[in-house]
Amino acid sequence: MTPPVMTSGRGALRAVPARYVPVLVTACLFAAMFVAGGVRYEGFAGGQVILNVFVDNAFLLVVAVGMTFVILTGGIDLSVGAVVALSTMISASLMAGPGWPPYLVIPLVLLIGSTLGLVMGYIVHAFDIQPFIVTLAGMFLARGLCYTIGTESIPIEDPTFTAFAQTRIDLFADLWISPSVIVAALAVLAAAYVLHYTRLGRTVYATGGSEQSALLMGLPVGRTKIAVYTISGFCSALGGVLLSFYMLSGYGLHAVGMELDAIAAVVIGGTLLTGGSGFVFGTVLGVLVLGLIQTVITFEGTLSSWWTKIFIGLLLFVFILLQRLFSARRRP
Amino acid sequence: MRRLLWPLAVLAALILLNVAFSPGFLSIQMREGHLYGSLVDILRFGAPLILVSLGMTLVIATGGIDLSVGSVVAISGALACLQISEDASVFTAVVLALGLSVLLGAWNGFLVAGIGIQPIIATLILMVAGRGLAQLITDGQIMTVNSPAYKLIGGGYLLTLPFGILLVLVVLGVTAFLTRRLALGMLIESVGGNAEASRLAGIRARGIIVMVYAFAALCAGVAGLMISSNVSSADGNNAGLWIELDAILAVVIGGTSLAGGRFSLGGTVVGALIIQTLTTTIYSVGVPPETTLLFKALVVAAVCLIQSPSFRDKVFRRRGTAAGPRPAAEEKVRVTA
Amino acid sequence: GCGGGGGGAGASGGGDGSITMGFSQVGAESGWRTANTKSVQESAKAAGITLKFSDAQQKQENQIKAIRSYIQQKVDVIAFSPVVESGWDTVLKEARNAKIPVILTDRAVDSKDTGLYKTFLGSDFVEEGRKAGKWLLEEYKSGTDPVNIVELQGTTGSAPANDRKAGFQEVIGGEAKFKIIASQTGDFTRAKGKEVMEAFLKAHPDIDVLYAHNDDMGLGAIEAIEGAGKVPGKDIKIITIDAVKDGMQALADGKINYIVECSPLLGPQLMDLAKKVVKGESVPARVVTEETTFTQEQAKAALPQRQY
Amino acid sequence: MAEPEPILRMSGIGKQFPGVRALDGVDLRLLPGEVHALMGENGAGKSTLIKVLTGVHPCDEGTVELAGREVAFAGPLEAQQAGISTVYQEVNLCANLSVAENIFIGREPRRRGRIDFRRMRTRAAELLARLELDVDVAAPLSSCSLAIQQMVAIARAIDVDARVLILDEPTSSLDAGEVEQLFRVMRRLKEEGIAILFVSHFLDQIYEISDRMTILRNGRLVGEYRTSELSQVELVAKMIGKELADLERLHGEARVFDRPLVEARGLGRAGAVEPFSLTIHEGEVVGLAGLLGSGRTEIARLLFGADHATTGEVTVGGTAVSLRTPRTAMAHDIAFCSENRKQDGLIPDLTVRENIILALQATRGWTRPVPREQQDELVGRYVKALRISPPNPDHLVRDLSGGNQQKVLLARWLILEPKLLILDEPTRGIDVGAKTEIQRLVAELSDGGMAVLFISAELEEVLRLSHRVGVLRDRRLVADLPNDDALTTDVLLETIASGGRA
Ligand SMILES: Nc1ncnc2c1ncn2[C@@H]1O[C@H](COP(=O)(O)OP(=O)(O)OP(=O)(O)O)[C@@H](O)[C@H]1O
Ligand SMILES: Nc1ncnc2c1ncn2[C@@H]1O[C@H](COP(=O)(O)OP(=O)(O)OP(=O)(O)O)[C@@H](O)[C@H]1O
Ligand SMILES: [Mg+2]
Ligand SMILES: [Mg+2]
Repeated sequence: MTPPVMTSGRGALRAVPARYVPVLVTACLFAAMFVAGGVRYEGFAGGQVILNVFVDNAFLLVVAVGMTFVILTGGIDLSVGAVVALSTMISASLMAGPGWPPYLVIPLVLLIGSTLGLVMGYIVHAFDIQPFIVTLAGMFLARGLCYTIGTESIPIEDPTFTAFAQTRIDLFADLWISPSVIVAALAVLAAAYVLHYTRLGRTVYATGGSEQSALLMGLPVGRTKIAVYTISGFCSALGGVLLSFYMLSGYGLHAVGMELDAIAAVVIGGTLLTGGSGFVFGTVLGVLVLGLIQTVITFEGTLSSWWTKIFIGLLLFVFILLQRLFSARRRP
Repeated sequence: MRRLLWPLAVLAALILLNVAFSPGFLSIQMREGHLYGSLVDILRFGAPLILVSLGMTLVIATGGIDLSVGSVVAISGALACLQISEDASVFTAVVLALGLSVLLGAWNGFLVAGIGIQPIIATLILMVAGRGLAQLITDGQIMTVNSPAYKLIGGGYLLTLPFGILLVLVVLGVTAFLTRRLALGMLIESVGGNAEASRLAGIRARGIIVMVYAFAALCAGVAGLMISSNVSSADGNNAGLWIELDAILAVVIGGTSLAGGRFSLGGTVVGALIIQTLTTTIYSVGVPPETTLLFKALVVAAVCLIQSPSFRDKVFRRRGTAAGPRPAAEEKVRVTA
Repeated sequence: GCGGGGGGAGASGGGDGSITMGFSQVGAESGWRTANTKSVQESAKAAGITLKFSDAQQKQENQIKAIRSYIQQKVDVIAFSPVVESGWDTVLKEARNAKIPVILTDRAVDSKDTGLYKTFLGSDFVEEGRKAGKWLLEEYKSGTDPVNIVELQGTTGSAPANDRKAGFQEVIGGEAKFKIIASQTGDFTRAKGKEVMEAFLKAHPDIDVLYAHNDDMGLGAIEAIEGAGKVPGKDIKIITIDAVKDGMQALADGKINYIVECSPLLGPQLMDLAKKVVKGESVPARVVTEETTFTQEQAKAALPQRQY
Repeated sequence: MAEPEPILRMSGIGKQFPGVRALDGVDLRLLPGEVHALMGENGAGKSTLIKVLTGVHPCDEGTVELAGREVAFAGPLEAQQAGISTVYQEVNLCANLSVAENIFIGREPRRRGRIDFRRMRTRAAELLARLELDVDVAAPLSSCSLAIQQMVAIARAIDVDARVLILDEPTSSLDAGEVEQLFRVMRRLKEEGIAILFVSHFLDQIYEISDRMTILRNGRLVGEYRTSELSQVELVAKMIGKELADLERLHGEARVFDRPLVEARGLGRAGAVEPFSLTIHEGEVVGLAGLLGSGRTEIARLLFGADHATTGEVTVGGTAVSLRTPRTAMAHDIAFCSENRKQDGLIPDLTVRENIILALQATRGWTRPVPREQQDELVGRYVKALRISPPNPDHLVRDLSGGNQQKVLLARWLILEPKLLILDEPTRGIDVGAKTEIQRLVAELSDGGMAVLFISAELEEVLRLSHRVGVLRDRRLVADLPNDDALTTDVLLETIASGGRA
């Protein structure tokens, strides 16, 4: 089943500009993986499996979109997982304790996330400190704040919130998605628009291409750097809100290690960690690939805990290897 | 040395904080023929982190990153314990474990340099799969061994000093020799500083990168032996968990840029010691677990701010460069007037 | 509308009588957990139940994904050990809508709607903490001197850590002579347990009792105590929870004073319940695993039969 | 004489870098509608002055007045907003963006907040056409040769509504035709009343375009002069503080070259250069001439194994070799000094010493470090011979001036003493004094038996040094001419224009 997809993919590759090749290859490989899964597992090839990947990863997608901005400038944001957790924690505690309504809580959470991002971005820019440490400190801070709010998991019982969380948007033929998917899709579209059609977006690419050149070209590099961390903070908070919909609880240990998933998704999607090259659409594919790998694992269903990990590693390896081989083939 | 000034100051400040809370902190006694005290503990427990960070420093200097060190720590410990529990000699166990570590590192290096996969993803593969491998080796259990010879590596003493510290000194010495005495360091910095220019200068970047990842894994392997020998058991799931993050942090605190290029071994050692001292401080000062992370955030923020020249300018010399152009402008008025 | 793919070898249950169970495990974070997994897998095989197993690597979102995938795969019954108590309503409702019964193992969920799951099989972490505290009360009932206790907690925020701390506190909190002079997380691991204990020993020269939230941390701490020249079990009394084999050995050797058992061998009970649930028989809403406590003498007797 | 009020006045400018006093009491006046040359040796402080002016470096002492108002810019952005448009030394563009974007980023044409890419591309193409450049503006900048990148940077700067235009060595890799285009544009801007500050080490260009000049030496002001009132000889004397020896004949007696060293037969690379054949003999200097983008660099890279050839073969000393990597070429004693020192040459974080011995160390492998005494000796010799300043081998290369960086790169390859030395624009950005020094060195080396492939945009230089000149056009080697008295720059230009068929 796999080979025809590959060949047709490679044939088409000749026509596209070089910078789209990695994303295209990723897309083809993703399709191939899905088909392979469909052949191997009963019930896999249904459309709902793909939709579930979206439903189950909407929050990761939003977070990864924010991370894409940061990585495109050549930075990195390790705080996202912790900010997600903090957002769930704040939402849950405000709704459970003082009983705030969601329409107050959600904007507040988004504001807090953005502010955290803004502060980190400012420190990165103003004091010229490596983003790795700054955002690591941010990660400690956000997680620490979670634990000071509480170490227990707090359930969310607000009726509006729960109702929204449990809404299903029925598509045709038994297929459905959650509202979170729509939110995530909007975030992706907005990000793609900003990155490709606004000055901010283009400056993000320029900064990632060469920060020094961008500076000498008279671009607002500092403002851009602050902006991307703010965007990432906002996306993390939004991801946190979506995660609260998903989990209906706030908990300090939510989203542990999510920063790594987000970074992995971005990089698998073909974005260079050194900055300046990549697409949001690639990130979407990256998230889907991670999600699909997980789905394959559950469908496999017989793997012990350690084989699960080894198998994830193997799938990732095969995927990256093929991606690399097919993308590289163009350049002699 | 000047680059180390501020990290050393932070280290000193942390130690002073400890002294304020427990006055006996600095005291070192002889107990049962070996040194005993909090400072010794910091070195002893910090030893694995220092080792992993040393390897990480070189990887980062080539412009890469190695996320898999934590898994290699687990694998190495697990394999050694498995061997020992199957009645192999400690020597065989150690050699096998380190051999496997080097192999895994070379695999990382091959993915990065040979196939051209971005380092973070290339090593992520082993980070995920390696944990599984370690658990596969231990069968998901905590494998306890009872071998005094093995115990020496991480928990024993030699010439009154913890063996781990001696091991660190040896590895540090070897690394310093390879990089600073021989030309390896310069070539690594060159590859990390400008890969294309290095290629055109005739440097065999591939070989160097594979070697560096293998070395990082070897360091991680030794650290894995230390960690598992210290508690006489191998824990496939938890050994070395998140140590890659601490190691990267140590490297960065030590003044090496994640973008590659110049690296500082001394800085890394100080960085690792800061992290370990911080951990010990949290225990001995009695920071409650819920606020541990806030405390860590505070210290990390302080470390990075104080290391930043522009922050120091802005805060310590209010009238200095902070208002940079302005005082100069006042002067200008006088000149032109 | 799904299942359109080609004829693969899937073990979908249903009419043919064999039962397919989807089991979502928390992870493999400890020896206890691995023993738990083994028990489930082995008893499934013994009971002729097809087991779909997935490991969530300690993440709730992974468990939700796994359960959703089981619904997708139309298993006959879903069992899982929740990572945390909250946040299961949505996915459990989906399971109920798909008419798949759910069994909780090891740990409850805090949903108000108890109809979301059929039964809960597992131990009570708070009770474990209480048992540990009660032994301590008994042990020191005669003296009036203050008793200095240090506590090695599990992973910050994790359910067993929270509950074992709370249960212990509840019991000893009534007596003024018991003082917890230091409490720190040891992440449930030996290495951390040892490291934290070393620091405790330096900062507090007068520790009487160590309470560790699991055996592994206790075992690490024993090494630290020995390294400091003290005798574990005598100079410092040690209470731990779990009763894994290494812990029992240390208990039998006199290095630990008391262990509260937390049995991972839920498999056989789980399979019985699953069969009943699938047949539609009624089951009790709460099944407590049979757990005991061990003193040093009991440990010596029990050690030879210990399976994990 | 009624001079207009200066639009820009810098007075008493001082700048201290750690260990280096880069500027000390420098004054500069720019009048509207003039082209003002900023002159000085490598490391005199020209670029630093420009960077201080535009706020890249904070200013330690002195004042800057723009149109009578005192200013202190915090960065290039502010300077640009105040009407100062700058092309900095080295190409400072983003290689990952398209040519059009590099020209317009920061001030893209927009429609309802959305960047109008189509209009941007048309305008970019127009702008480049005005510089007589025909490139695909949608292509990424990384696919353009260095000279074209330089032109793009110029296009970016002259499109701005500016009162002051600063060009720091914009012509270092441009050939005569392109320079002429640039000058035409500069004259037009000048007539519009724009003040232009121009830096170049080509004295002919200075005399052609500039009205007045300011001369710096070692960070100090030497003086301000009218170009018409200062002869070239005087200028050089003021710049380097001594008279310059004349260089007409560089090589010794005429020689016959009969021992082929490197022979390329049908060597080519699809999409870069068409198959060519070229023989380089021992002791021979072969020059390559051609317009920008004609494929000279590509030939050099193929001969060094920096790129893979798709056709043809190479023999070295009579035996066929496969030059797959630079490493294999170096094993055959071929060295290549690339034109783009920033991207393909220097390691900015390393010191002068380390950069110089890098290639030597690479040939020895990491296990055999170059002994310290040998390092000191080699580095010391070339620091002195090429007059690298500051003459401190432990200075970071990133902190050197552009011309000095170029010298470091050159030194790296000279110490290898290869059999074939490929020099791609080796004198880019190097001052007159050092340039003659380098030319003499090349001549000496070739007299000593070393073969040299010499590429330069400056045809005079090619003619002065080469025994033979290969001419390229549209990525094809169209002629291979012996350098006799009949060969002049005009003949060369004609050959280029006619494609060798004349
Ligand atoms: N960032 C820096 N740090 C330290 N020293 C510097 C820095 N930038 C420039 N210098 C020093 O300042 C002096 C002047 O350099 P500058 O780049 O201005 O020279 P230049 O006149 O432009 O020379 P060139 O013709 O070679 O471009 C040099 O000695 C250089 O080493
Ligand atoms: N890395 C590259 N990738 C793709 N095309 C390139 C690359 N480098 C150069 N080219 C193309 O090859 C052609 C030849 O360029 P080359 O650099 O050899 O020109 P040149 O004769 O050295 O001229 P100059 O250096 O003066 O611009 C150019 O038109 C350029 O567009
Ligand atoms: Mg300059
Ligand atoms: Mg060229």
